[in-house]
Amino acid sequence: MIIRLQAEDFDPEREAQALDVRGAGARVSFVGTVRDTAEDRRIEALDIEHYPEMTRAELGRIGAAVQDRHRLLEVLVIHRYGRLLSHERIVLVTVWSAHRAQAFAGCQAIVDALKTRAPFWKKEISPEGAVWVPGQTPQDLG
Amino acid sequence: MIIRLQAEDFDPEREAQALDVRGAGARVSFVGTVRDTAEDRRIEALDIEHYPEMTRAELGRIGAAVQDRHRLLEVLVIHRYGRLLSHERIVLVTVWSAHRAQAFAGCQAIVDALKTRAPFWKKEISPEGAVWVPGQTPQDLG
Amino acid sequence: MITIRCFAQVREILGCETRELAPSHTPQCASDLLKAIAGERAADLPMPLLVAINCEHASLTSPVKDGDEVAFFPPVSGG
Amino acid sequence: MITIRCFAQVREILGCETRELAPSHTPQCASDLLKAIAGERAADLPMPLLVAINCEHASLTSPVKDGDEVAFFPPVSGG
Repeated sequence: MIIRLQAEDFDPEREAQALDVRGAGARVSFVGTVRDTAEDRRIEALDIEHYPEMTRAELGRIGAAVQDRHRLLEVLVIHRYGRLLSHERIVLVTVWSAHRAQAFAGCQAIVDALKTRAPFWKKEISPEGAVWVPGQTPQDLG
Repeated sequence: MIIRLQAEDFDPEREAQALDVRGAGARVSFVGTVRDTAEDRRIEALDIEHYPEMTRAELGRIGAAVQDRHRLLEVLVIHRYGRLLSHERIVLVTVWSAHRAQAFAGCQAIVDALKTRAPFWKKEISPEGAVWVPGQTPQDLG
Repeated sequence: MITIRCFAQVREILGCETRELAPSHTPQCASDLLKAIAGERAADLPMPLLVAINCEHASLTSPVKDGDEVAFFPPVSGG
Repeated sequence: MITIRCFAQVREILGCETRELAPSHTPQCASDLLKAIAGERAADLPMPLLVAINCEHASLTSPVKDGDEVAFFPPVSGG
């Protein structure tokens, strides 16, 4: 399992190729990007704040649990922080498995867990000002 | 919607980047590759036969139906045919949408439909000989 | 004329890739064409056998007419 | 000492990024620390307020002890 937190952009295919996972018949990737509009506001940028030590620990826990549950052969998560302009990549989640159903379920489970458990906070910068994006709460805390 | 059938390999990221889809916050990709083993047989290659005119028509119908149902902003499908060695890429399905749930559901629906509706047939080449891979039947035909 | 195309095991078993048949004067369905080209070897064909007419999934009981392209093949495995 | 860290709106509202507090001699939970650093501004904080202890999700009623790192932040939006 590879977890990376970084300010810089990444090339999703190069990162996936670098892993060279044997025995995998299916690979599913999610790439999240900064949208250019949100409820009719034009988004110029996103400021992403995070809690580095916890982010790393939490992504590791999420990845390990999902890898085990969905029998994934490998998991790669890259998440950026700092100021990102619209259309820039924010996050990459790529998973490998023998069969496609596991790969889809595993990738989606990691992305869903990121949304509700990983300590990132986003502020949308638009011409009208800066607005915090409403966040989510870990399901197990109600 | 872009549908391509080709013998040559492809670069998933370059193909996706070439489309430059505006307004998308989420992109989900499926890459299917030739496995190196199947039920303990070592797979050396896969011979993929298809029905070109119908494949093109059927992929177009699948893509259009799923794009509409899951509100996808764009759909890209590249499927190879001919002889592919183990670990080679077979197929790429990439979809773009505003939100992640649509992107995951749409990508998986296209991949599932490919399995049951697209007229491809695979023969696995192993040291013990060549074996046709059992196929699937379109659900609506029972 | 009706064009008949066979793929995968159907092509191998019947030794036939493409064939043209004149339409009959009575209504025909896909299975009539199959009997005409397969004869006794129909019993060797993989089941279920899938049918497409003019590049769309159809069934053995679907009617066929002059100018149609009718294809016979085993279950598919795309992706 | 107990290290307290605040993120996002909590950091902005309390004007506090990191703070060290001496542990009390009586049992403490996370909400006791919050009261100590927020005072009356606790009412201005976004709800629900999330808590992590030593980089794991916890709750306002979770016990804290000397050496812990306790973080307060609003709901998250990763991915």
